[in-house]
Amino acid sequence: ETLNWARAGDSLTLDPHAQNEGPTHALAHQIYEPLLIRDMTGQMVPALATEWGPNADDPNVWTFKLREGVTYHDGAAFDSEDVLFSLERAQSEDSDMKELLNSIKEVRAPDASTIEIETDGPNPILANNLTNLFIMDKGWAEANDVVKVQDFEGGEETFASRNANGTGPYKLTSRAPDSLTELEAFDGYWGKGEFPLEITKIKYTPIKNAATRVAALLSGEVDFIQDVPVQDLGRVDADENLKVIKAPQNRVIFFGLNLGDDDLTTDDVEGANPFADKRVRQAMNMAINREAIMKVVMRDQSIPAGVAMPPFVNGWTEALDTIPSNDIEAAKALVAEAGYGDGFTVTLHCPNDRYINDEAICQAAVGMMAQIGITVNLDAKPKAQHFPQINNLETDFYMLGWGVPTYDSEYIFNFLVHTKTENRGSWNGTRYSNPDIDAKIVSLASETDLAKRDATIAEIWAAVQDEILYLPIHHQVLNWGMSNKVETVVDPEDVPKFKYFTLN
Amino acid sequence: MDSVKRAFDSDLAWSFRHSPVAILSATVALLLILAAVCAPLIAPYNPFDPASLNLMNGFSRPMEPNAFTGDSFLLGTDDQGRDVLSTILYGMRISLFVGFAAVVFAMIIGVVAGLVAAYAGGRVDAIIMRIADVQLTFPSILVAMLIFGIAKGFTPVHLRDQMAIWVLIISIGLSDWVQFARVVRGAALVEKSKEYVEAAILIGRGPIAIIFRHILPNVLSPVLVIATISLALAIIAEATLSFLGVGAPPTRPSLGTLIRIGQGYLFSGEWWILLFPSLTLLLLALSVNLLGDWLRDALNPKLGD
Amino acid sequence: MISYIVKRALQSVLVLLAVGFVAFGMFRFIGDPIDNMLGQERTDADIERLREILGLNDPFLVQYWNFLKGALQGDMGVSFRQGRPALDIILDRLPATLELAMVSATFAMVVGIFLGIYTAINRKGPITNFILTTSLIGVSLPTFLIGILLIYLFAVELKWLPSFGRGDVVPVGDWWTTGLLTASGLKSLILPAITLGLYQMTLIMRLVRSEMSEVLRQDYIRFARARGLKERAINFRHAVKNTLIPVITVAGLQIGSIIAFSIITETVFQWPGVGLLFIDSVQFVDIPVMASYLMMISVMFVGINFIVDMAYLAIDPRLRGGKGGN
Amino acid sequence: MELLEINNMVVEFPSRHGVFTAVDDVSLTVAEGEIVGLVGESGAGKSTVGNAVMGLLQSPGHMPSGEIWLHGERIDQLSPSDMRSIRGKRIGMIFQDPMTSLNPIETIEYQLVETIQTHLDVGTSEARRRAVDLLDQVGIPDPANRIKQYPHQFSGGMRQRVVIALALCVEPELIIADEPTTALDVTIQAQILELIKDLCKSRKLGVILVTHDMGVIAETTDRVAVMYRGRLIEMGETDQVINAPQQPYTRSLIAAVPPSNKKINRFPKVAIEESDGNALQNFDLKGHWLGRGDAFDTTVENLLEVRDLQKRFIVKSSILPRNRVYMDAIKGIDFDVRSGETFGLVGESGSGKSTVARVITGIYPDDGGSMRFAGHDLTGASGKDDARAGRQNIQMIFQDPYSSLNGRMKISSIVAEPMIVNKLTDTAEERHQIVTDLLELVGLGKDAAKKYPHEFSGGQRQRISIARALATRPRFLICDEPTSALDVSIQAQILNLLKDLQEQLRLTLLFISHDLPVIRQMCDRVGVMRHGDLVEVADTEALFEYPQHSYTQTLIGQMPKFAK
Ligand SMILES: Nc1ncnc2c1ncn2[C@@H]1O[C@H](COP(=O)(O)OP(=O)(O)OP(=O)(O)O)[C@@H](O)[C@H]1O
Ligand SMILES: Nc1ncnc2c1ncn2[C@@H]1O[C@H](COP(=O)(O)OP(=O)(O)OP(=O)(O)O)[C@@H](O)[C@H]1O
Ligand SMILES: [Mg+2]
Ligand SMILES: [Mg+2]
Ligand code: NI
Repeated sequence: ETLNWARAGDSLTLDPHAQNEGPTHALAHQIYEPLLIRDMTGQMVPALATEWGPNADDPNVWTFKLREGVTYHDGAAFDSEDVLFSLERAQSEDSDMKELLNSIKEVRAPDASTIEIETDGPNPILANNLTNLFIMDKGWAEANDVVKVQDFEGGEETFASRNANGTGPYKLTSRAPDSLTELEAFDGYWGKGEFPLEITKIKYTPIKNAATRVAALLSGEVDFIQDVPVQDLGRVDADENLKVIKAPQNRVIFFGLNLGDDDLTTDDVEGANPFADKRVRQAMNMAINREAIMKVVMRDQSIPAGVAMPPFVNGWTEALDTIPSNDIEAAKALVAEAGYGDGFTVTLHCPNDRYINDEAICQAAVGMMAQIGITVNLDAKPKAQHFPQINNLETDFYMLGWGVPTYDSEYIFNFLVHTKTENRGSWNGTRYSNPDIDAKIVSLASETDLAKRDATIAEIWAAVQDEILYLPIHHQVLNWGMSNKVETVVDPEDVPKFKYFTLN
Repeated sequence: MDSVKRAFDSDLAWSFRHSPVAILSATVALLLILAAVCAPLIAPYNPFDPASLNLMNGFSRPMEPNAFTGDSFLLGTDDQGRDVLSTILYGMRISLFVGFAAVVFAMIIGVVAGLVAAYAGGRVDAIIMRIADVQLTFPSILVAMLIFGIAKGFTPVHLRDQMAIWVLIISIGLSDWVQFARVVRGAALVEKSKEYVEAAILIGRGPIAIIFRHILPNVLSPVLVIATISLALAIIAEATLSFLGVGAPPTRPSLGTLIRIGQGYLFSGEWWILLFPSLTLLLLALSVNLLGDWLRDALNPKLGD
Repeated sequence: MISYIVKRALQSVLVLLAVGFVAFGMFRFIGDPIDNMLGQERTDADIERLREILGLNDPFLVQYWNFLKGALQGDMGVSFRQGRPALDIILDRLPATLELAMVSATFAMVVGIFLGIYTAINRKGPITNFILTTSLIGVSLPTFLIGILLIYLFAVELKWLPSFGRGDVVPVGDWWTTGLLTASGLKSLILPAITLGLYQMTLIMRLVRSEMSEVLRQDYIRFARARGLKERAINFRHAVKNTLIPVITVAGLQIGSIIAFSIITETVFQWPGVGLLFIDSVQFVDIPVMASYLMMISVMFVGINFIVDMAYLAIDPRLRGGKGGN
Repeated sequence: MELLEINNMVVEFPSRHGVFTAVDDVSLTVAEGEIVGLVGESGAGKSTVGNAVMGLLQSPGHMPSGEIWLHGERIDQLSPSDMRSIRGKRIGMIFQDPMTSLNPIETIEYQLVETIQTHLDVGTSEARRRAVDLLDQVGIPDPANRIKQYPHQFSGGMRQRVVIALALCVEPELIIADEPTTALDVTIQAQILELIKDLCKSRKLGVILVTHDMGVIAETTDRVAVMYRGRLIEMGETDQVINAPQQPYTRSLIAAVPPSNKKINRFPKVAIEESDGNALQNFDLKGHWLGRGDAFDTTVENLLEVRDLQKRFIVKSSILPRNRVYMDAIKGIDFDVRSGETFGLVGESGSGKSTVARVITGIYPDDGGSMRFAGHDLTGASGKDDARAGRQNIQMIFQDPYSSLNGRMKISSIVAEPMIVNKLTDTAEERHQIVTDLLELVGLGKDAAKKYPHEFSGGQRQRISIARALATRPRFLICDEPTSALDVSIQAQILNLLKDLQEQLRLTLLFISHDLPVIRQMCDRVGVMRHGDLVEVADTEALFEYPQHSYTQTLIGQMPKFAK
């Protein structure tokens, strides 16, 4: 059975370590396999490793038992040499995956089916970092001169960037970048019998334009698309041959506020920063009508959020995620109390091609802020212009979305809460800086007592929520549109793994 | 008074009075322009005032009460709960201004450049036409981003919104002038070799008068064709550029932006968001083009039939 | 002639230099590629390091100079997005665009000229009015909308034609792939070609009509009639040829922009051509691809305009040689 | 059965200012082998009759009533496609204005071959051979090479001959020849008329010959029709009409023909009793703006000195200079034009007369030699400014009036333009008045001011062009065939005006014409050109009485005689 698959973008390269990016990994997941993998529900399950965990005697060393009897598409056998090779390769200079592995000190292969990874301190979430780390055949790499990772920025094209030889359920039969990639079920796959594997052929076409993608699904030219625009879900669902399935995505959307600077550049208040006043932030948080955004802008395809953390993440609680009441009068009172009863003006920076209905959400927010006297000028731009502004601290009020591939709060803190320094806080555009919190965040990395670690996480979240560091909007919902003959659940990371798909 | 009478008596006015199509399309165009100018007076709502919007009014069907709020809108509302009718009226202000100004700007630069290039020839021609080649290489998106980026450096924050409009006009105009310039140059090269130009030189006409009084009227037909046909394009271009973040903010949608928003609802059943603004643009483009057709014929004495 | 061509070639070099100069001055305003390249896990240090490697911290004149140096050795840089040599990517994509452009330009020219002549000869009348009015719909609505409407009608509802892509392509020679030789390739061409050509068709039609109406009133057309020439010869040879200068000027420009900036059509139809590549590059701020692309485009426009200028001379003998044959 | 029969033809041109009836109830017949002359006042409707017969009236003109029969078949109501099969094949027409009748962007050869092949079933090479033959028959030198050229590379007379060749090439039954020889010198004119006469005899061809030249009428036609203000006022055997005209207009027309055998001071004026008072008025130059300008200084004896003037055209261009083929249009000529005199230039069609004019005015750059005008060097050798300053006082009436008028300007603007440019008037009212006067002077009437050039007849356009030249108040006026399309009465009016101006203001004239009687009346001295050379320069009377050069002798000998 052939499955025609379309999504917005194409994989950028077939070299599994050259890019750390959604569509690239999505294709790689069909061809290559990591040691362990998240199944379609987000559960971590064995792939090329069957067992893993830190050694009881030394928390700095993790041991992985490898699966036996696995072969590559070209028939070569899989063993620990390959894992050793792949991990080293992924740590090399040109690899885009090396950040995920920077806690690793040494990798050892005591025998053909065992791997030991030593980290430079206890790393409780090491396994989380390996779910997208694909294993290549050392022999194949050497034979084809692709031991080195493709130097992406240097513009190298290598054998590995155009060809693939993995242990995965599908092997590559042809590829024209940005237009068509064809895959075929791999006869020698170890998981035969274990997984449905009902799809025998995959034709993958990127279709950038959402309307065209939907049209292609409606016309039956493709069987499976990702990223269905929310307004078209009804139309797709109504089609008797098609259906839509959805699941919460591992991504939360929120606004950031510059609360640290003495004065804002985009406002009309001289010499003071209205956002520095917690009452203003509180008022703004209350002014946002998340219900309305969900109903009208998102057409029920979102989950209103009270915290800047997707529900999958370790540290999430229902209490944190309760949404603030939408009380305009109270909000107005707070603003007046803060001394801005006559209102003020500020600019909201917003992407218009990054998140689902990002611009519309911002527009809605403009109206809501207007109701409590804050005049917001909306500056909506493509992502390539929007995100650098956050990075360069050029914006006072901005939209940001955050996904957490490690499913752990530390990841959020590191990037969004920690003071902006060389290696941490790179996405923290709030100018918030609290040495206590920073210290707590740093401590998380080496805390092996998970209970203690969770407690620290909760403490940090309490502080973040109390400060109203971010104004959360909602958690995105993923939608997959597909022909009725396809049966699957939605992967929270938006990576379909076709070996799990069944057909009616 | 006298000049009014003379104007009324002119061939152009006469031909206008005798062309039903011209009268009809002029009326339509004028009504649209008037409606845009008077938008604050005639629009039932002010869609550009965010405080007056209620998001829950979003996607109201035309003339049906909204499921949440019970409000009813003549032409329905868009995704933000803006009254489509009022948004069209307000949006036309931006679209018409940007569209007309950009086309006129492009036309003036293009026609002057083309005429000068053709008439002067030689090095002047080469320079102008090579500048045109450079210009052709850059689509309006890039030009707009460049101008916007540069202009941003010079304008204070509170003037940015006003500036955005001018950036749009200049960028669209700049990417359109070459078409005028090259067409005018081509036509003028032919005209220039004709005897009436030689006659005008002998009379003592200077180059400027020859270019504008003699050659220009004779190359005006293609200019009018391109200008009228470009108007709708410029209005749409404005929407594209605004989407790229160089134009009017999305909270103040122009006609083009409204159409762009509406396009998203093509499959989903909210047809009114797309249909009404598109019809308005169509009507505008149609009337301007028909008016252009009439003007072209009226300016051509030989077609007096 | 030869000296003219040499002069033109030298001028083109200047054009190229100017294009590069403007382009590199412009890129900084388009956005920052680093974010796209590094993804969410990057730290400020990573950003700095990559900027340094890519030379993005250099003043634009230095970047421009480095690009020129590379370009002189045939190295147009490497795509930030795809990690392949920019030139290779462009050349890969070019056949798709050229085929689409050729088909739609042919459509626009043939139909445009024909309808232009028809409406010029029959200046009044219901059919003429119908053509003139409906063709305006094509230019009053955004290309995007027209494309989607066509897809909806012919792909979704009628299921006659594919909604996206190029269909099956077969390789011709070393780097060219063509969709013109397969049934699905030809079917795939129809909708994008119409969408792309609609505007040019209307423009050409209106131009031909306006110029023709004038030419048809010239004495030499009356004299041609007096000589008893066939109506076809009068309209299609004598009259059309005399309207050709503005028409080929516009046609040249339009073909150029069809090839260069068929962004929207290619996006709507997921046509794997350079237009799609260009918009991806702009969104990704893929400077090397944009730079080489703009260079290529300027060479193309210089070439097209040169051909158009030559065509002037071929069409109109009065333009050959200076005044009085000097 | 008559070949052509026109019954009660009416042609109207409606406009916003009312309906203009250009042809009013005209009936006319042409028999096989007969040449019918059509004469009359300029603007009388002669060309319109021809156009109406062809079904080629310029819109908005139409024929509200009347019938046209060709060989017993009514043709004025034929469908366009049936009419097409008659045009060219059965009725040929020679348009009055040869300059604009040829497609400017196709070669002469293409246009001839196409026409031949449309009507005759011959191969391309055969058609080419015939085309060359035809050009040879109409007297174009070196036809095999020149056929490859484009219309703008031909002289006025040569173009006229191409138009004739095009009309003759398919051997129609009827030819409407509208002023076919206006731009031809007498030798070639004789040759062409001979050709037409031959065809009439040998092939029973019927001809309508529209002309203003009474000499041609007398020598060529069998019958003559006289038109005046859209009406056919007189018709009869040629001899009878010429010798015993019935109508006052005809009488005055014949009286106005300038004598070719002696020089008289002024052209005889037409004196017709006009009921509507629209006759050419006597004009008092002294009190008028035209006569008021400062008389030109007379200190220089030779206003224009031309020495060894050369002009060559590229016939075949090539990348390598040595492969280029040139045609020497002026082969180094010398002449002077004295202050206040009229210098005539006559010669074979295509001999370079217009080229001389164009080089002097700077429209064409010269290729050697020198030109001095009132102390200025016109070749530009001593600076472009000097040449420009010199040319300020040179004006020219173009051989082809229609192309020299901007079709998008009204006559009022065209005539007023020189006054505006040179700031010759103080107020707009004055300018307006002068425009009206000038138009009256050339016999157009003030209604003309509101119209555009295409609404006029050939002769009327020529007069507009003259009015414009006069509006510059020139000091030196080059007239290139200024009256070629004018009937004798208006010709007399205009030439007299020029003479008056000359007396009043010492206007200097360079007068190019093929019309020898006119030359004799107008000019003080005459130069004769042939093949780019000035073969003879002499005082007018001396030249006419004692021509020296053999070519001059032939020329004078062939002058059509019009004996009353
Ligand atoms: N297209 C037109 N529109 C309006 N009036 C016209 C048009 N063509 C000719 N006329 C008028 O019709 C009258 C007759 O013109 P026609 O060309 O037949 O004159 P003609 O006898 O040939 O004169 P000529 O000897 O000067 O050529 C003129 O008064 C002219 O102004
Ligand atoms: N632009 C040109 N290019 C090439 N040859 C030309 C050009 N203009 C004129 N000639 C040629 O130069 C010669 C002289 O032409 P010119 O017009 O001066 O003749 P003319 O004496 O005025 O003749 P006519 O009495 O027929 O008007 C002709 O053979 C003509 O073909
Ligand atoms: Mg006439
Ligand atoms: Mg001449
Ligand atoms: Ni004559």
